[in-house]
Amino acid sequence: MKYLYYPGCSLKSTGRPYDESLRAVFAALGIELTELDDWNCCGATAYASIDENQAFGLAARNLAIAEAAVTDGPPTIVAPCSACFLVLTKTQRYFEDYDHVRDGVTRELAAAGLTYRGHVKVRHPLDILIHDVGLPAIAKLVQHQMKGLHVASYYGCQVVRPFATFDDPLYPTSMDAIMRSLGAETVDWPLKTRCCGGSLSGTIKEAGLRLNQHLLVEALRKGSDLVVTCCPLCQFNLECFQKQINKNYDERISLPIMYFTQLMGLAFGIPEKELGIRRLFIDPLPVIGALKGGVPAHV
Amino acid sequence: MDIQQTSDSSGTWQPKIIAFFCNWCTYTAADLAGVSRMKHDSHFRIIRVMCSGRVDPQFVIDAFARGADGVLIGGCHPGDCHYMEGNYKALRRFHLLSRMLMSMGIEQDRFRLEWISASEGEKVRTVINDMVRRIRALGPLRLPAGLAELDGELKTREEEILHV
Amino acid sequence: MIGFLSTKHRNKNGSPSSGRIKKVVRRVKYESELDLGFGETIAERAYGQKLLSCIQCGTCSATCPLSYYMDFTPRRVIAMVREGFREEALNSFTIWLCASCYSCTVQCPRQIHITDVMYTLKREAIAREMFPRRYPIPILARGFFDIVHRNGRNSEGRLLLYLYLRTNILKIFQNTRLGLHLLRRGRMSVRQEKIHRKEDLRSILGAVSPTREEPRS
Amino acid sequence: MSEQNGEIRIGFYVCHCGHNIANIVDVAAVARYVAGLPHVVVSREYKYMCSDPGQELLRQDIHDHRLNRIVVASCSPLLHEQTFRTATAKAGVNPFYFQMVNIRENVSWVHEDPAEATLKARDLARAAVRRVAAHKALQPKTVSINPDVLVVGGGIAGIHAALTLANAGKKVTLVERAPTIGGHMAMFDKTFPTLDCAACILTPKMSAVKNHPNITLWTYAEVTKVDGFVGNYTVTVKHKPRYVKEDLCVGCLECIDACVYKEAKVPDEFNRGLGKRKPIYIPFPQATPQVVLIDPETCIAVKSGKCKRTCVEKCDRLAIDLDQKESFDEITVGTIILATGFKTFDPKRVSYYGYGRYPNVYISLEAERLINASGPTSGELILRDGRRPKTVGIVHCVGSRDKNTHRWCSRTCCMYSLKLAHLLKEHSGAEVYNFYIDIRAAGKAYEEFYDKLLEENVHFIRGRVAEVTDWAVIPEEEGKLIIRVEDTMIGVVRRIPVDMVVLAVGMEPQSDAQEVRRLFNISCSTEGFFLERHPKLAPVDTFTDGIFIAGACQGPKDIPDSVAQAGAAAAQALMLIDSGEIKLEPNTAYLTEQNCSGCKSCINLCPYHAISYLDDKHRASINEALCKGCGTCVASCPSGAIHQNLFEDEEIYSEIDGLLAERSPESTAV
Repeated sequence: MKYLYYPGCSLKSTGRPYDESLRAVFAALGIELTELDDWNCCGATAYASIDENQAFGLAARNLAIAEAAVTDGPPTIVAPCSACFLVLTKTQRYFEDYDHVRDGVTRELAAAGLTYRGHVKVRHPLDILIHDVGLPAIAKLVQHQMKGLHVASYYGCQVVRPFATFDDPLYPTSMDAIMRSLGAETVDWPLKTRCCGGSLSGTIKEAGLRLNQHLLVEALRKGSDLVVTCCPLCQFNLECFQKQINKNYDERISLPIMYFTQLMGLAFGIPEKELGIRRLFIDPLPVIGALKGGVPAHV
Repeated sequence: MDIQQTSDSSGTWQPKIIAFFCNWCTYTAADLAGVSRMKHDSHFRIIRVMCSGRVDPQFVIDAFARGADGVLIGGCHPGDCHYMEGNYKALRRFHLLSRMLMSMGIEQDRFRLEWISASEGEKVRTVINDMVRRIRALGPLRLPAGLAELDGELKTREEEILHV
Repeated sequence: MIGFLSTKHRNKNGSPSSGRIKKVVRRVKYESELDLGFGETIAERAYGQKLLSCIQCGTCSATCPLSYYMDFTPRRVIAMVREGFREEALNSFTIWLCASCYSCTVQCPRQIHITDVMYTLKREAIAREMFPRRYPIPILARGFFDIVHRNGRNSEGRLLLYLYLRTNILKIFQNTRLGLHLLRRGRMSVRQEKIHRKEDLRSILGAVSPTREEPRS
Repeated sequence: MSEQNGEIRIGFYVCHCGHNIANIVDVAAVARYVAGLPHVVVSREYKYMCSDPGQELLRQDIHDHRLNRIVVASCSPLLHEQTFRTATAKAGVNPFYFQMVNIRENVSWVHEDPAEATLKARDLARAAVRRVAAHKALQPKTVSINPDVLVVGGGIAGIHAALTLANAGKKVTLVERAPTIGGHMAMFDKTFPTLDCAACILTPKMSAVKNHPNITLWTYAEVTKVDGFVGNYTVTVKHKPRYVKEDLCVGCLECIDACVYKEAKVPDEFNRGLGKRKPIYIPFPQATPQVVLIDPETCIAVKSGKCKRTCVEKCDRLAIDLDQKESFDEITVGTIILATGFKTFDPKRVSYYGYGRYPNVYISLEAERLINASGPTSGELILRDGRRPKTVGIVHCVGSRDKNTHRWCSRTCCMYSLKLAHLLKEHSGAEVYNFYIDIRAAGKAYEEFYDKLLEENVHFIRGRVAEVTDWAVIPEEEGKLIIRVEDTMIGVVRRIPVDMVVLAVGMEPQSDAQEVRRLFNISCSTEGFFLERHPKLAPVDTFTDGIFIAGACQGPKDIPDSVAQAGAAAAQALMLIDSGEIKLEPNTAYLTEQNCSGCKSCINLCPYHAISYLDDKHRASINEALCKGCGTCVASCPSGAIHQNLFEDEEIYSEIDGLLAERSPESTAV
């Protein structure tokens, strides 16, 4: 299996562990990722608030590059960051659905000597893992069963809404399924797609922190040992503001928040360095079981 | 034919499309479109037949020969034919006939077969609008060197078409 | 506004905190004060012609994780837009609180692209400069816009710096510890990410015709 | 008086239809234009052609101007062709010398530019004038009507239709797929707005069906094949094996006690899985017929043969037959009434209401069973987790008025939700919340019932529920189901903790509606409900003569409406039966023998085997009685030997010709 890989800005900074673990896990599964040449920012949510046409143009440049890069069959971009996944999918979708978007984008690209014909498929790693790789293949690679580990899968919003077709927009299950195939027990909690507030934690702290407090408290209330997520911003919000949440709302939360690919990596027996475990604020290894030579103690 | 009679009040050329609609599905759908006041382009004329299977290839050719810019056949969806399988016969004839028409230089967009069920008033609107749009783009039908040749063509192909 | 938000949150039931003296304001609305075409315009710009088919069921408000903090629930904003209450709609910070989680969009029984409506309103408000000075969200958006516009890629470190300088300088100190943690773990750098072929970008963004974006008056 | 000396004298009439046509089409111009066409003797416009004066005008002209052809340009022939044909015939002209032009549905209602519309109206009129000139006098073919009737579906609609017909002295066969009749109504506890118990009013009708001398009741049976045409249908019915001889079983139920299963283990269908039954069971106490049946999926004897067969020993009437196989019956009927009912929306499709994930989320039908005295808890309101609810939330419009699921309003949910609110409060004293978008209480004594509920202090919160979760934010919410909704009247979002959630699920078409539709050769509306011939004027007719629809298979309906429709359908059937015969369109195919080359290409084309090949004469022959008039053979005859009445090649050619013929310069000036 070969795919184009669009890491996006976050995976180059706050989301680095995601980038590292994803590459490691996909490699282990024999999936070849080629980073998209000279990709640019997808525009995220903020850009569209200023100038939507530019936002589409910005995102479309990546699609155009992808289309040019692949000659055999329809090019597929793997976009792990929720915001990137959403924006690229949205651009692709609106390019198909609305003439004025198509015309605008085509004109803008032409100015840079680029063309886009609308053939690119934008997909999320979860989609790839469930539908292309398949759970059996994943289970086969598991060396360390995550037995007795209670995992809450947190999807956040933009992966499953509104364009994703690979899972339910309000009660998705794909990540849970993957976690179970690692031997872990999944926590059925109602907030798995409830928004973490995105950039609000930086702008309107009160609102942003509350949302994350709710998520963390409910995850704990449902007996989670740790939370896995598939979005850099969610991971950042949930993990990095725990101190402030504890301070502001008199909580005593210390819940490891890691990328689902990191836990997969650990289960596959990939050395934690390659998975960016040490880059996390809250070390998940204690709850997983102190890793001795990569083997959880309680296994 | 002088431009006058195929043009609208503003004098610009307007296509003429003949539509053979089956009584049970497509004609009813057209009625539904009416009852639902679904406005659409006016440059088509409906001829009601009991079943799309009744549409004789000669009707189509005659329509083109007499100045139609397009011909549309509307029938029930496969499996829904009021007469069980008339629409399948229509389909088979359609394939042969459209091949022949194309070989005579009549563009594919000018001859169309659509399955429109009694409940699909909206589809009547979209199909009509789309067909008119395409034919406007094509412009008036220029028959290959007049009717005589067409009739000749017809004679020679008749057998093959009618024996379906 | 943020201040108001927090007071609003402090009493659980979400009703405006007591003791504040309300000044008397005229409640009646004259049609002549409204922008009657506003609904159609926004609907058209937001791909959601269906905006006009809103049945005011409130699903959007109830599913919105942030409606707790909004001055008007999304449903009411839609009603305002529909009826041409332009000033009220654009002045509400509801539109700024929208974090684009799309819950409303996927649950709306009329399939209205509510998130797109909010984007459109944000753009409308920015174009009309209709947001309070130092209000962080539009500033963040602008900052992000500028950085990406210039370099093709975002750099979260720079962005936060930019944000705090323009909103509340003190936040920098509040957040330095967090920043340091990130730096130490190699999860943030002050180095600006750039793309190679920036000229591409410039021509792309230059080629945009602003036709659909200028404010109606 | 018509066809004397072959001279063709056409009368043309264009109808204003009030403003419906005249507002867009310049009717005067059309009349003026047609007046100038060959053979046209009279050309008039008139306000309402279908009115008595309109028809009188027609009669008068035929008389005064010796007209022998009539063209009326008005609405769709599907609506008024018959009206004008009759008028024409009354005036002594063969009704098939009439041609109708549809300038309402096909012109004025769908086009906006008056000039274009008028142009089109003229083209169509000109085509009709040319066509009618080519018409021939025809005699409608009449077929006799078999007085027996088939009713499909044993819900309240089917029951009522069957009884109506039977009481009128007709022989009725009622076929029901389930092992008992009664349908959904049998599951209800009480009915709105009168609150009389469903069983009390239904069971008498059920036993009436069972005991009626004119009704043959076939339950646990399905129609598998339908042949023939109006007045003469041949229907094949499959009897599914109950493994019990229906004629011998008296419903003593001793076999059930005798079953080797001491405990009932199988979730029982009638109680929506809230109760349990044994492999041998009777759906519910008042089931009709009072006959037990065995579920092959769970009966050891049927599955493996390894069973003590205590039930068989127990039955001294030897009614139990574990080797029973499915059997078939073939009946002939003249008319068919379809009352196949509806299906409730599956709320698993809207994940955010937690149905199937939270045990205390119920659908309305389950709630009905919970409070029903003969239900699994004998009327005690005990939840799946054993608790008794102190607060109940009823969520309206689940799977209704939602473009993501079903766009339509299911019409019954508001009222049954009010009813359930009342009953739940009555049974448990619980606080009851209704979450609604709009309350639709349009019906006799419905609004009054709504008032009653308001006075009973049931909460009504206007807002569509966004989600049901067990997510507790404050201690008071622990262990509850939290309903998140905007109270749109107050304009705030509320979180309301409840013990029980009832989802007012909407009504959707039966999952096999499409197959049934094909089986009986009728149409479905976009939503998938059976399509009526006309939404207002023929609500229980279908496009297939002799087949009628009643009840919720045609669209969401409550009991009163279903019963009313069932009565109407029965009346329509009676109308056909008592008239003894029906006139059919004489649009059959016929053969000019001398032209037939005997190529046989038509023989296999006819789906009704109406064409046969005469070996002695080396040519085909058409049986007009069997011909249904599709015209497929006509279009396929290489030697043009086959023709179709009403749709002769000549007639259609002149229509094409007329549509495309040049217009004189005069006419183009609109």
